Amino acid sequence: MAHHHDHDDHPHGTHPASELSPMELRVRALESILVEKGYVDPAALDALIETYETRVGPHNGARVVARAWVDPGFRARLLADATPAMHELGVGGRGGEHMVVVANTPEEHNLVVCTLCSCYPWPVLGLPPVWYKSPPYRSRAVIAPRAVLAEFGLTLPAAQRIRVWDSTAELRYMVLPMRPAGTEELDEPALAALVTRDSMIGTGLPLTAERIA
Amino acid sequence: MAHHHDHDDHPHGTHPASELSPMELRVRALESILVEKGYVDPAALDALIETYETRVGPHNGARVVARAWVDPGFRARLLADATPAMHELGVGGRGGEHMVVVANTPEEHNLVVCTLCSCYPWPVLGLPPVWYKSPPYRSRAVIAPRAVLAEFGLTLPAAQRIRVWDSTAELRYMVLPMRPAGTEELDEPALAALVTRDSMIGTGLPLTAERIA
Amino acid sequence: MNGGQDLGGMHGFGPVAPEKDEPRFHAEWEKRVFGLAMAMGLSGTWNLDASRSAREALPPGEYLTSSYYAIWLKALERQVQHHGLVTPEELSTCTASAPAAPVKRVLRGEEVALLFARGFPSDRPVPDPARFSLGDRVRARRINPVGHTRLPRYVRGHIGTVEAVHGGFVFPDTNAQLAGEAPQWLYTVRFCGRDLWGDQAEPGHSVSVNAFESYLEALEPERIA
Amino acid sequence: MNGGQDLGGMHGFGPVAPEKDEPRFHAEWEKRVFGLAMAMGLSGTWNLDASRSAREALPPGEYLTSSYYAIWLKALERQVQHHGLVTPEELSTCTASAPAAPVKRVLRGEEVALLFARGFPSDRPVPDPARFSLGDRVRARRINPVGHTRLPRYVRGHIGTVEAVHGGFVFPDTNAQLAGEAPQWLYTVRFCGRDLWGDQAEPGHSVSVNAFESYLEALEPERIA
Repeated sequence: MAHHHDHDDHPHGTHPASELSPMELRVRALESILVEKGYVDPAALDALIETYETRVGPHNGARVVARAWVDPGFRARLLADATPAMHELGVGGRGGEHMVVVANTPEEHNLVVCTLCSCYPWPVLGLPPVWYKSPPYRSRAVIAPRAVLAEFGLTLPAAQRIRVWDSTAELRYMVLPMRPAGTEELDEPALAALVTRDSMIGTGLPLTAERIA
Repeated sequence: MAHHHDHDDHPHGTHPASELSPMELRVRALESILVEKGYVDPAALDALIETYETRVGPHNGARVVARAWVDPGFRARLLADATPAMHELGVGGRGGEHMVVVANTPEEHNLVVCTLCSCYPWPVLGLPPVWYKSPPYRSRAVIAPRAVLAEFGLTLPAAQRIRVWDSTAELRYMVLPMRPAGTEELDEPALAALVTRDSMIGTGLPLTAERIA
Repeated sequence: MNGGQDLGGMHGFGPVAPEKDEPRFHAEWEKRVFGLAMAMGLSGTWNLDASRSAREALPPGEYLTSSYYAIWLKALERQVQHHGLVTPEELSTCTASAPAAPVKRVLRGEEVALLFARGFPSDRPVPDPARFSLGDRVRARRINPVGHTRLPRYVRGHIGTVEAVHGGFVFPDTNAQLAGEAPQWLYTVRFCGRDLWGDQAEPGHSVSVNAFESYLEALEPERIA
Repeated sequence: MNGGQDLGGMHGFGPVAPEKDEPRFHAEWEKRVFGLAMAMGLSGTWNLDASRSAREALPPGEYLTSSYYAIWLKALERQVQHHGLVTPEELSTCTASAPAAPVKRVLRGEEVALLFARGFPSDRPVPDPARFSLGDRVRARRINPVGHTRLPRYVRGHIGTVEAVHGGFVFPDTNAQLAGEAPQWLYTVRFCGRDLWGDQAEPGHSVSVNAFESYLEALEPERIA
């Protein structure tokens, strides 16, 4: 699929509010038929959109990571069986039924991709960004991961191996990044604020304590 | 590439003669710049188009096939080293510098494709048809040749093996079909008239004597 | 299927282009398509694997030039017609005119929070013992199904190491065809990057995929004669 | 490169659609593109392999949704700009404004008949003896070059039989980069359909490709440890 919106949809601005794009019209038609025929409850539609637009997001994953940084017992449970461990923090649900957490080390960096579609741990990270779902990332994360990371501004030491996880089944991956140096004084919420979405996909690292201060 | 002309070009009829399509304008611009800058001689352009539009075509290959049907010595030379054998009939040139002829037998049917682009024996068969250059044929000739042949109306006996030739280098292939039964009385030009383009690609068989009579 | 969706190892798409401060959705219609696809996915008429299959069945050129939610929309339009829920006339006239077909369930607004917080696990018991064990060397089979599969082309024929045995899971290849969940053992198999991509590949990386048992074969010497 | 051009074994494009009484060209502009590409190909600025490389370098989605001669045109536009023969401004204004760059030759109308009847052979002497012989079992190497190559993905890693040794030919992978003809021995290697595509493949077919020597490796047992 195109990573820039090209053929089928018109980004904001090309259509004034008073004029609907062909895609808006096409989707409205489908929606009205599905609702009219009783297949779709409009309230369910609203609830679904509201859930994934506003409730789930990478703040959930950040809480998990921060807890793992401060609590060795939790960290051990998380790496051994991530799904129940995340449930301890109330994190889980659709798209996170079978979680796997993989920990970065100085020797090994982890990177998550779904070459075949867009599998992503929704309840932990929210809906995936467009680049995660797009051909440039999906095609090259498995064959040229260092080149891909460089495009994110991340250059790893040559000696640090890369483990790429292609989400080809219903397991969903989250990367547990290394705790940044100089964060010994920070409490759990402050640590969570260092944890970026990309650091939990493997295309970034957590912010450093200076960046956030 | 699309096998139907979709995005970039407009088939006959959508633009009246007095109005040029965007593609016509774009090509005219390039041509006029290349000619004006002296890189292209307009006479060469005309000669090239005229050559491939009117001179080369499957009638050349048909003559080769008919000769092979009536002359066992020629057939042997053709199968052993096709390029000089074709030169005996004045057939050769650009796109046919390194010809290979493969003979159908009751046990084995040959099929030619170029999965990577559109390699085709120009001086023998002319320029290739659009289907030969298009994804449906290029993708499936190597993985599902019987299904592809069925789309051409050709169902081979299950016991007849298929040999697919993917033209991945500068060798160019022509299939030598089997001489149809009941053609003992026909002379060489009459035989040549039975030889279709598709029968030399392997997606068809020669016409039968009845069909032509 | 070897369609436009099977992107691992392809070239030519250009650099990754992260968008700064990317919104969750880029247009109102994307939200609606997302919600419609999720709601219809719970109608019991098809399943998640079937939806993936419908998306990847778009002609590769169309798949690769459509935006993400445009692919979802086109697949959903096909699915509702294929299953007789909506007629082509209804879609073209934008008006419901045919009687509604029965669906197994209609997701209600008040159910969403609980159902989606609980999720829809796809692990299933498998009666037979696992064929492969941790550390086994296995070969990804050279399969090329015309239907849905979750074994990407880039690992087929390659040898990897079983690094996890996950239990039984719904088998997408049959489930996508609504031919049964037919659960199988699921493994994580790790491949060395150099083995997958050749000596010119980037050094020092490996790729792990989740592979169902029938995707894998025990290592036997290849037929060489 | 693993681009949109490498189509062997893909699914999803629909049936083959032969056109009855198909004309040689479908529009006047197709003729002009054909002639321009042929004429510029003889200017000595690039070669046939470089042109193929330029065509397949189109983004896969664009490649798969462009008609054949549209691909030729887009590649030619890129090539003349890349080599400094035409400026982007000239293309956008449709007017020659920059001075002409030197080209090695300009094909003249009166040369066409003779040159094209004679052709442009690509066989070249190779000093070393051929490494493989008729009947040898060989494996197509697992290469994934980002540049032009003529070893299709669907045979990589597979074992086939050398059924012809053709002599030395220009090596497209280097020639396309204008890095020399570097001729190599060229072989025909035949693969069993079932080996390529698996046990569910159509029975009773084989596929032969022409493979350069560096695409092939002698059969050694795969690293299994």
